[in-house]
Amino acid sequence: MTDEDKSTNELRDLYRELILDHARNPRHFGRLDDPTHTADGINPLCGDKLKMYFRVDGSGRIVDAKFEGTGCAISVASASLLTDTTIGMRTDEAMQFFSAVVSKLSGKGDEAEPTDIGKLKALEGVKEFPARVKCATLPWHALRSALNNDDKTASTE
Amino acid sequence: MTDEDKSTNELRDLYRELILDHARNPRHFGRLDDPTHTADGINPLCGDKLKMYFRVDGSGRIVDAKFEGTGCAISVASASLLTDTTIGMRTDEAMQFFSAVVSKLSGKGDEAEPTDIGKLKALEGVKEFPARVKCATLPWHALRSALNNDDKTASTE
Amino acid sequence: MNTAQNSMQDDDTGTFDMESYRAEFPILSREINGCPLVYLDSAASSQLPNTVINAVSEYQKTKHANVHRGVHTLSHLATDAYEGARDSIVDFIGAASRSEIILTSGTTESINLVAQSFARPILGSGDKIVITQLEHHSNIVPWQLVCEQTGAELHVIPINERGEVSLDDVVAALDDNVRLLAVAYVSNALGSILPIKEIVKEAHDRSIPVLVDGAQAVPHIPVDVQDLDCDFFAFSGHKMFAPTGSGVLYGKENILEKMPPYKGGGDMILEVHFEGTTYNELPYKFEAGTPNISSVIGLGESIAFLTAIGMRNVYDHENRVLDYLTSQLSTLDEMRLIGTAAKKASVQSFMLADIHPHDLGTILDHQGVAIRTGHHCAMPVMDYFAVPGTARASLALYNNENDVDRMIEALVKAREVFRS
Amino acid sequence: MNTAQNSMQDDDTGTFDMESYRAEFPILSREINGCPLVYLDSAASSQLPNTVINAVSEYQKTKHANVHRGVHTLSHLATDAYEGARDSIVDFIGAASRSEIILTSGTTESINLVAQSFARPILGSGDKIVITQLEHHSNIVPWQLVCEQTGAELHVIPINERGEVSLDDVVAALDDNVRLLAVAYVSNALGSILPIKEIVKEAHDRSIPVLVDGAQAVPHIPVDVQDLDCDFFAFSGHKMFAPTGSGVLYGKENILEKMPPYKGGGDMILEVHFEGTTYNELPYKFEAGTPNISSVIGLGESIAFLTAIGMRNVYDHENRVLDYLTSQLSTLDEMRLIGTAAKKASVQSFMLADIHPHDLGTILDHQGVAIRTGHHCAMPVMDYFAVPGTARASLALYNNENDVDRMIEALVKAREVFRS
Ligand SMILES: Cc1ncc(COP(=O)(O)O)c(C=O)c1O
Ligand SMILES: Cc1ncc(COP(=O)(O)O)c(C=O)c1O
Repeated sequence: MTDEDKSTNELRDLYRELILDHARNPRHFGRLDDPTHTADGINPLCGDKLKMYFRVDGSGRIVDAKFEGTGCAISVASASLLTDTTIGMRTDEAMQFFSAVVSKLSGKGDEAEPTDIGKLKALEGVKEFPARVKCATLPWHALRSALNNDDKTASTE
Repeated sequence: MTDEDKSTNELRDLYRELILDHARNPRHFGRLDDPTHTADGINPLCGDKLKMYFRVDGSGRIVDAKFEGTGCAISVASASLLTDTTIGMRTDEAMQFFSAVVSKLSGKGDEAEPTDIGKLKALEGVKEFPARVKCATLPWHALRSALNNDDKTASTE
Repeated sequence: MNTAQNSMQDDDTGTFDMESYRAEFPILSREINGCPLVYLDSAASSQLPNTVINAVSEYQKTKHANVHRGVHTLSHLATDAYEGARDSIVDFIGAASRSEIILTSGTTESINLVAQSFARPILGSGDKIVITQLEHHSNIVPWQLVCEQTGAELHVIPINERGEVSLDDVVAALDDNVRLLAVAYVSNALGSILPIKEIVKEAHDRSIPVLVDGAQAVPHIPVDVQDLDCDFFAFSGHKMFAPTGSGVLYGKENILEKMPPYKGGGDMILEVHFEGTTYNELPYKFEAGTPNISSVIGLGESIAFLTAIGMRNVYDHENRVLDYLTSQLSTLDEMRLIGTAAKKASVQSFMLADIHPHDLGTILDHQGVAIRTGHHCAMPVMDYFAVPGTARASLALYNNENDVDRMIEALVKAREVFRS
Repeated sequence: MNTAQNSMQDDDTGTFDMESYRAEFPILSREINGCPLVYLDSAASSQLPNTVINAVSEYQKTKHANVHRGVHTLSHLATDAYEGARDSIVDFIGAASRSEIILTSGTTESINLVAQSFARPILGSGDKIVITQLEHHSNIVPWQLVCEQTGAELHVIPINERGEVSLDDVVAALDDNVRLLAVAYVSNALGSILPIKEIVKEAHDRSIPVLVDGAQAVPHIPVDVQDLDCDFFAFSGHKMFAPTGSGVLYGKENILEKMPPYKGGGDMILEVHFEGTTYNELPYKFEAGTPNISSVIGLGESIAFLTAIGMRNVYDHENRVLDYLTSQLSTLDEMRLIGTAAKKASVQSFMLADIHPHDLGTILDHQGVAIRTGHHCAMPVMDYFAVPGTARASLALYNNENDVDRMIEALVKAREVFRS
């Protein structure tokens, strides 16, 4: 494999079809009425700015999630996948999922991390792009802030 | 000549007997009553702090000069020599003498500088000690400030 | 490299070999992700030539000591080198004297100094500070802070769709309540060169002092502060091939004389007693504490480097490469150039199709091409153009046409990746 | 060199070879006026080991770019190196988190930051700031300025004839109107080590926050800010073997959170709009503008160097050399030691006969021995001892008994010259 090919492959690994699809056609995009939990996620590095909305029912289950804002392909796709994945989870499950995603994507995680992150695996290409890990994890940090009712803006810097 | 001897000679050249004598027994030391011109000279580097007093008569002649304060051997000797030398000069002569002394002692002067600086030659050893030129010239800068009625403190930094 | 060398020989400054200056920058021969580095981020921070790097380490190996306060030889050597750099700055920007050159940690600190020591004591409610819409955050936030502290108001001169500031709009903003006009010479996000001399004249006709943020001007165009006649001029060493941590505030002596000190500490005093303290003379009154001796010595050296090339040559060379850059970018489909002022230096911002600038930045970096993406510390400019950020290529004297070609290739690849 | 090596081998830390660390400092092998340099001026500024000098130039040759704001590889490398240095500082002084470590240009700026952002907003007439008589100007003038700005009053705790501050005198100064106590850990003019932990406890018992000027402590004694429990702790890189232009303000997170920003500019904001600006989180809220990346990287490296030796070993070694220095000075006729506190570090000030310190400095320098002479930016200490200045020898880890012997010889020669 030439350097040229290797480089192209790494890029394609980052910008997989699934990612580009979610970036261009984000699911659950828009404002959620009557959210029970919200948080802003800001990445001052590149101006990513997302607002995440969640509605949690009395039994502690996420019954709806949406997001608004602007961001790079990675952060938007990650937010889109986040909403897709966490709707239906209990908040404690979502928090556990948050930990698994962040540790997998930052490449710092335990290889033996038991939680299967499912579709989020499509984002694993960021491991080769350390500067972009923050983009991929931004919506997840916002998820945590929202569920913790932590009114601070989640920032990755 | 060994390095050791050269070093000693240079030091003795700086601290000549005449200098040490003027430093230990400064002439015209004290406060002058009824001065017509005064100035402070401060060298923040080492805490030299001299106050120079001059009495100039109606014809523009320096009829008396004194100084007070604390300073290193070089600045005190220089101030002592200054008073000794300038008493009796007209102020324009004193200003010309100021220029000659400063250019000779800083080693920047014209070799062919016409004014004979007389006893002040004893201070020429400072040329080998660039950090000390300021000490030797401090009283002279204060002289200039005083005669110019410039109420700023003369400082060599 | 061939493209660049050919074009250098073809043009009318063929005798002037910019490539040999480029070779002085060691970082430019390294590889990034397996490709030779193309560095197009000098507006954020420029690279350092060997002479600067070596001057700093030589200083540290042979003459370091604290300045001003010592009689021993090293202290004397350090003071001479440090103060010698100040003299170089005087000459380089055409100041009237060394008293007018205050050494700071950078443009940001220079501007904060003016905000706190010049503006704060004279501002009250009803007073105005005027800036423009294209300022860097460092020329916005210090004024927001001082307005908050004093009740004064911040007024903003608009820009047009090319990123220009018109003299008419400046004049319209200058009423009787304006206490200071603070304006960039060159915009870091858009590259626009503002008509500073004319702006200063209009302001002075109304007795309004002017601070010029020269951070993006000094590395690229010849500057003469006395000709501009501005009252303050701020810039950073690290954008002009010097180490980080050094900067300059030029101020007219009669204005600086009247200002209270900014920080208190060693070196800015003549005498300290609990009953009262006498401040040192200019410029030391504004230089509290041990200065950044080694970076300032580096700055003196970078000025020597620029002076040897000649700022006119730097400007001509960069201008040619910038023209080439802009025309090559224009050949790409779905290219939106942001910042198309008639007079520009060094910088071109752009958007390519629907690719977020951050993604562009990653794809280019993967091919060894370093550009900056984001808001460039000029969020109000992003607001004006209604973009979350831009991709920005910025040039310095070491860039050439080959760098441009490499960037264009990388942009083509980005389109491909995103088309998949 | 023999004297030193022998004494190193004789004592009970014989296995610990301080001479090999000394060899790391290139400047120490140069000559001054034909004699090998004896550097006894580290309290003014310390020398730099090869690892620090090389880390800086390597950074400049291979990874320089602006930090925080770039996606490209160099910016990422620079950010990692810069933030890595912050992590080293956290560990080195025992802070609770990175949010508590604000990178400044030096101790002076750190203290001014606290004066302006912490004290100024809360001070009014009737309020007091308390300092001691042995403070460096950098821990006096910022308080004089803020008192002038707010109408508050500066109260000074006296010292005794040995240069000590007694806990009783501290307690006596702490009344209900005191808003801050600002005090040096180690006096730069006298070498006294103050009982900081006890002082902090007394102040906290009265709900008074404490700023510690640690400039002369960090290079010489192990520091643990959480153990001291101080609210602020300020120090400079250039006194601990790092390049000039870097410094630290440690502050407790809950206090820093509440303080308004000090300077405005890039990096200290999250969002800037003309309608309003949101500040960044700690520590960035206090770091406006491009930081001094290369000096901070040097500081990280100097901390690695110190950590490898171990601050306990540094302290023990210096203490032994200081004891030797003091006892050798005492053998000279007409020697007046200034600063004879029971607990001391690094510094000995003195007067020899009627020789003005400045003349002593010249004569010693002429023999290659660099000491500092003058007021050491501590004029109130000079006032107290009624001297125009002192001669001061100050030690760092690289000094040894041979350095002391060389200084004593040079002092003997000074007597001869002045006896002539
Ligand atoms: C005790 C003390 N505080 C403050 C300072 C000021 O440090 P800097 O000049 O690095 O800001 C010094 C050093 O000169 C010092 O010794
Ligand atoms: C126009 C302009 N002003 C001010 C600054 C701030 O400079 P520094 O970060 O060196 O203080 C910059 C650079 O970032 C700039 O481009």
